[in-house]
Amino acid sequence: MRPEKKERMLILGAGAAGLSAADAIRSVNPDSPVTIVSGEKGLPYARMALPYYISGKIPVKGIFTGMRRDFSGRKIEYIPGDPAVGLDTHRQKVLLRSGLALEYGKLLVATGSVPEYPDMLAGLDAPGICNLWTLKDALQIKRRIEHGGAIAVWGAGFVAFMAAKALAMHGRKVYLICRANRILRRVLDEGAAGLMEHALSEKGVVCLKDTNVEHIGVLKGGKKHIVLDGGRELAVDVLIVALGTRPNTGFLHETPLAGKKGLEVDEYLGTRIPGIYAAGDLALVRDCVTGERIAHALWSAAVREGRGAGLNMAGDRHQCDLSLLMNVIDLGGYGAVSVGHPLLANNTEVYQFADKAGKAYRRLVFQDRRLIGAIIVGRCTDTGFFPALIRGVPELTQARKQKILRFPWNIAPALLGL
Amino acid sequence: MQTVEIWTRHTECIIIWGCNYSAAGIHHLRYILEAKERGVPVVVVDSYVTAVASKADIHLQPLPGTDTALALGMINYLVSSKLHDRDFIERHTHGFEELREAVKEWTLKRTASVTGVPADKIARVAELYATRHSMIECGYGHQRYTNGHQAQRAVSCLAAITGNVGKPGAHCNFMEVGAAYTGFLNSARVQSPANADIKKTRLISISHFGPALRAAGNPPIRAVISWRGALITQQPDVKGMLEAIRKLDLFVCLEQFMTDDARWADIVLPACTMFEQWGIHPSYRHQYLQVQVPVIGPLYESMPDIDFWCELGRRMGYKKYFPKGKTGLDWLKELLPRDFDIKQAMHPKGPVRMPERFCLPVPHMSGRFSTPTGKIELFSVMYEERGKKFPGEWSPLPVYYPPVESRAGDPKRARKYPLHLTSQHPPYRTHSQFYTIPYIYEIDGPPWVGMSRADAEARGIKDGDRVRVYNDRGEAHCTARVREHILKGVVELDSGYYVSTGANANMLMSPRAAGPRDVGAGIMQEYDFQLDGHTIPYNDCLVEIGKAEEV
Amino acid sequence: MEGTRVLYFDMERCVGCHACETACKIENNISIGPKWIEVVQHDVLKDDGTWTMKFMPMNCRHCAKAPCIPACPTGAIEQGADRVVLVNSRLCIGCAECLQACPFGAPQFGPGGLMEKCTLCAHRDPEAPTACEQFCPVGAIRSGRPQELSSQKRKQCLFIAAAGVTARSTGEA
Amino acid sequence: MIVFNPDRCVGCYACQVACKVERGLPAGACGITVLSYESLDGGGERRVHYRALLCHHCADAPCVRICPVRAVTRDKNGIISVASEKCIGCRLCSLSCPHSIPSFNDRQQMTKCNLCIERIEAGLKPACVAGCPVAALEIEAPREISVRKRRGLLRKRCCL
Repeated sequence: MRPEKKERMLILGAGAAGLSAADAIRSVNPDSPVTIVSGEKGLPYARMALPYYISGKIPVKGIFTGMRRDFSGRKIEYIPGDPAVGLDTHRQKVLLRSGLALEYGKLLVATGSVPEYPDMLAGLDAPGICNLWTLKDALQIKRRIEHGGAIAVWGAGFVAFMAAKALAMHGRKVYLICRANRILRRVLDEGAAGLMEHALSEKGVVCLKDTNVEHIGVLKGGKKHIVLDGGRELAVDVLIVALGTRPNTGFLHETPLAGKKGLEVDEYLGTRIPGIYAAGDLALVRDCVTGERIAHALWSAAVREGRGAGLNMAGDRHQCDLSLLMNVIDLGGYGAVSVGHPLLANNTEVYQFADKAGKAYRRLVFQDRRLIGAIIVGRCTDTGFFPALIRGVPELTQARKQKILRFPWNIAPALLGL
Repeated sequence: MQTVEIWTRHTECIIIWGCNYSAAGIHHLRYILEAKERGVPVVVVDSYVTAVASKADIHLQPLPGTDTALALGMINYLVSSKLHDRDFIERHTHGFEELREAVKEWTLKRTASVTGVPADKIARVAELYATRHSMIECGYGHQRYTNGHQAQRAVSCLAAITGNVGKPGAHCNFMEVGAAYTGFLNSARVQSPANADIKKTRLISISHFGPALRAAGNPPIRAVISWRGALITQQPDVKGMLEAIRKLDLFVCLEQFMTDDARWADIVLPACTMFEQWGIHPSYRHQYLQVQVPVIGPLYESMPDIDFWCELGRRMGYKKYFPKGKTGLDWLKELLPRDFDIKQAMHPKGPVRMPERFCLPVPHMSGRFSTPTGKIELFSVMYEERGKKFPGEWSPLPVYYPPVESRAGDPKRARKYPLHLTSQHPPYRTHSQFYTIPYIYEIDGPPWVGMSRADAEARGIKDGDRVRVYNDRGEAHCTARVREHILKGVVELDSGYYVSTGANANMLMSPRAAGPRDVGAGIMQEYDFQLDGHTIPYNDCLVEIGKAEEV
Repeated sequence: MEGTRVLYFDMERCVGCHACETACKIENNISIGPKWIEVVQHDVLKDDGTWTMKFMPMNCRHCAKAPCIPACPTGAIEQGADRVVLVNSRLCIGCAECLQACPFGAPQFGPGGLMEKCTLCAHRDPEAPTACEQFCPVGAIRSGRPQELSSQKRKQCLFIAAAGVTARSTGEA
Repeated sequence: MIVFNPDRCVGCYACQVACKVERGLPAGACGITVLSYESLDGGGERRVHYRALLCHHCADAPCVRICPVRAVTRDKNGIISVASEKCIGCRLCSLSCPHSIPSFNDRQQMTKCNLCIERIEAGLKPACVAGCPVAALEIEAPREISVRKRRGLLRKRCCL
C-alpha cells in the first residue's frame, strides 16, 4: 500500500542516511511531503570529507552534499540548526529545540552519532582542543594550523587516522597517541597495522603506541602541554580528540525507543513503533557475517540503510538490514582496506600473503566455506569484489576458493568465471 | 462460404489465393496450421512473401496482376491432362467448351513467362489441387487490379472444372460476409418504414468521391458526415478527395482520435468507443457473430453513434421513427430475426454461429445455382446480358489482360515509373486504425516501404534510408526496408498511414475503378453489387523511388 | 522433471503477429522500449532459390543453469524452486552484465535503466496460461507437460522455456 | 555501453593504451582493464582467457550513490563521470563498485571510463573500441544487444 499523499515523511538527520532516504523516497514517490531536520546549522555536508578539507585537498564548498536548490527543486523541506529534543509517539510529533513541533506520518531517525569524550580529564575545554566531528571543529583546526605547528591526535581509530594523515599530508608534525599496541586495531591485524604505521611515519607522523594521556595543560602562548602516561611530554598547537563515537539517541530518552547502544530495528529497518524507522550510525542492524545486532558507524552502511529505510517508508517492502563492515584508508596512493571480520578467531581459516618487497599484504579469513573478512594493504585494484564476496555474491565455491588462494593478488579472474 | 471447422476437418489441399491471413483474419490461421499439421498441403498464391506464404508448402509468387493468367494456365493444363471432373462439369456447369477453347493459348510455357512462376511449379500445384478434395480461399490480393474481376472468375472456373465446389471441405471461398450477414441483420426492416417521406437516395462511389461530388448536380451535395471510416486516408486520389471536401459547406467527423478526417473536419463530434456502446460483430470468412455489450457508460460529452443518428433524425423532423430513449440494444433487437435469441450472442463466453437458414455450413451442396442457367456459368450469360446494358469490360469468359497501370499494361509509363506498388493490409493495424497506439507503433515503427535488394542497390538505397516514393500523382516519404524476400520490381507500402504522416499510399493511387462496369463519374444508377463489382485497384500503381533529400 | 509444465514455442506456427508482445505489455504494464517477449523475423533462402520468412517469439528461457545469475554482481537475480528466474529490482543496479551473459538477449531495461524481464506471469495462478500463451491467435505459444508433446513437435520446438510450475502447484499437495 | 567479446580478445592491451593516450592518464589509472587467466581445457592444453573490466555506467550506480561529496554523477545521457577536482580520494566508490572499476590517478583522484563522451559527440567511437584491432569491443545500447542476440538465435536456428 502506498502511503497517503498528504502523509509527511520526516527525516531527522541530514547525514548520509537521511539524504539517501530522501532520495529513495523521491525515487518512488514524487509527491509526498518530505522534511529533513538537521541539528547543525547550514547546508548538509559530508563528515567524511572534513579531514580532506583540513588537509587542503578540497575547498570548503566541496564538502557540501546538498544545495538549497536540490531541496526546493524536489519539493523537500529542509530545516537546519534545529535539533530534535523530544518525540511524542502517540501524537506522532517531533519537538525541535526551537519549540517547533512537527507532525509526521512516517519518521526516520537518522541522527547519527556523537563523539565520546573522556570523562576524567581537566583542561579539555581549552581552545585548540577539539574533535574532528563537525564543520565547526574543522574550521577551528584549519585556522589554528594555518601557520604550521604541531598537532597531537588522541585516539587511533578511523577518524584519528584520517585526521593524522590529513595533517601530515599538509606538512605538519603529528603525534598519534594510540592507547593500544597498534593503530586501527579494530579493523587491521598487526601485519597490516605495521605497514600503515610505517607509511605514516614516512609522512611524518609519530605513532605513540601503548600510550594514554595523563594530563593536559595550557602553556603560555596557547600551546597545549600534554603529559603522557609513560612520562613523556608533548607541546602542541592543537589536540584532536578522537576516541570513538556513540549513537546520538539522547532525545529519545523518554520514549520506548531509548537505548544506549542504538535503536533496534527489524529487517525492514522499522523500529518497534510502527511508522518509525532508523538508519545510519544509530540503527542496530544485523552484521552480515556474525548476525549480531550492532550499530555500524560507517558511511557506506548509512547510505545503504538510508536508501532501504526510504524505500520502506515510501511503501516498498525492501529487506535491507544486513550490514557489512568495510573501511578503506588511503595514504597518498598507499591504501588499506578492511572488509567484514578479518580479526575473528573462532573456527576460522586464516591465509596471509605478503609480497617480497614488504609493501603489500593480504589476509583472507574463511569460516564454514565462506569468506568472512579480508584485509588488503597496497595493490588495491580488486577491492570492490570483496564486499560482494563476503555477502555471498557470487557464491564461494570450492573451485573459486582454490583459485583465489592460488592467485591471491587479483581475485577478479576467479570471480568472473575465467 | 464454408465454416472453418468443416474445411479443416475434410479438406485435403488448401490454396490460399491473394490473402494474408496473418494480417487480415489471423483467427483462421490456427485452423489452417492444424490442417497443415494433419498433413494437408498448403499452397499460397501471393506476390509477397507474407507470413502465411512463409508457412506454405508451396508458394507461387506471380508478378502483380497476373493471377488471371496463372488460373487460366492451370485450367488449360488440367483440361489437357484430362484431370478435370467431366461428370461435375457435365451436370453443374455451363460453357465448358467455350472455356476450353479460350484457355488453349495458356500453355504452361506462356503462363510461366507471363506470371514469372516456374512451369513445373504451376503444374505441380494444379495436379495437387485437381486430384484432391481441395479448397481455395480467396482474399482481395488478386482482385485489387483493374483486371481483378476476371482473376476472381478464372479462379472460380478452376474450382468448377475440378468439381471442388459445394462439397464439405472442397469449395472456392470468396471474401463473402455480405450475403449471409445482411440477410441475418435485416436493415431493410428500418430502411423504408411505411409512408415515410424519404427522398430517393443516390449511390455515390466512395472511391470516386471527388469526381462524384463534382458531378452530383440535382441536388448538389453540400455536407458530408464521416463516420466509422477514413474518407481521406483510405480512398485513392487523396488530392481530388481533399479538393472536393474543401468545396463542401460542412464536413463533420465522429471520432476519438486525430485522424485525417478529424483534422479536416469543420466539426468533430466526440464518438464513443466500442466499450461504451452496443454493436454487432460479424467477420469475413466465418459464420460467427457477437453482440458487443457496453462495459462502461459514455464518457464526457461522447454519445453512442446510434444516439447521434437518432438525434439528427429527430431534429430533421422524423421524430416518429427515432423515438427518444431507444437504445442500441433496442435497435439490434429490431434488426435481428425475431426468433433469434440475442442473449446467447451477448454471452461473455464469445461469439455464436448464425442460424443455418442464413448461412449454410456447406453452400451449393444442392447443385443449384442462382444463375440464369441454374449452373455455374463458365461462360457467363449474366455478364453477356449486363454488357449489353452498361459500358465496361464484360467478357463472358475469363480473359487475361495486364492491369491498366502495370509494366505490361503501360510500358511507356513504366519507363518513367518502373516499380509496381502494391499496398497491402498492414499486419499490426486495421487499416488506419490503431496507428495512434504506442505499443503498436513500437512494433511497426515509423512508416516504411519494402523493396528488393536489387532495386535498392540500383538506386543507391540502403536499409533504413529515408526515401521518397513518387509518381505524377503524388509522393510518400518513408523509411526503406530492403528485404531479400521481396520480388524485384515490386514495392510494398502498407495502406493506412495517415495522410498527415506523409506516407499515405493513396497519395500515389489513381481514382480509376476496378470491375467490369464503367461507372464514369461515380454516381451509380441501378447498381448490382453481385455483378458490377466496382472496387478500387489499389494494386494498380506504378512508382519510382529515390533517396529523400536531407532536410 | 516429469510433470513440470513447460512453455514452448512453435516456429512452424508463429506468423509474427506480435500479439504476444502486446499481451505481455498490457498484462505486466511494461513501458515502451523493453520487450519481455519479442517476435523476431528472419529471411531464409529456400532450396528452390526463393525466399521465405521465419518468425519466433523470444522471451526468457528460465534456464536450469541460468548464466545471468552468476553474472549479476549484486545477486539480484534469483531462481526459485519452481525454476522461474526472477529479478529483484531493489538489488539491481542496472549494469546490464546479465544481458551480456544471456545468450537469448532476454534481460530488458526500462526507462529507469533497471533490469526487468519475463516472469512467466508469476503473478497469475500457477495453472493459468501466461498472457502470451493466452493471446497467441495461432497456438504458437503453448504450455504443457513435455511428455504430452509428440516427438515431432518436440523436434520443432527447440526453444522450451521451463515454466516449472510443479513446485508451485504440487508444493502443497 | 561498451560490450566485450571474450571470444575475440587476444590480450594485446591496445584498448588500455588507447584509453590512456586519449585521456592522458598516468600509470595505474585506466578506464579499461584487461585481465588474463590461464586454465586447462578438456584436452589438457593450457588456454589463456581474457576479460575486460569496463565501467557499465549502471543505471542506479553504487558509486554515484555512495560518493560522499557527490563528485561522481550520472548525466542525462546516462554516462557516469567523475569531477576530479571534487574527488577527495576516499575510495568508497571502488569498494562499492561490484566490478571494482574506479581507479586512482597520481593525485589520488578517481578516474574511470567516461565513454569518451567528447569522441562520441564528435561522431567517433570510444578510444578503446576504435583502438581494438580485433573488434572485441563494441559500443551498443542494451536494446541493440537484445535485438542482436534474439535475431542471431533465430538465424542460427534457421540455418540448422
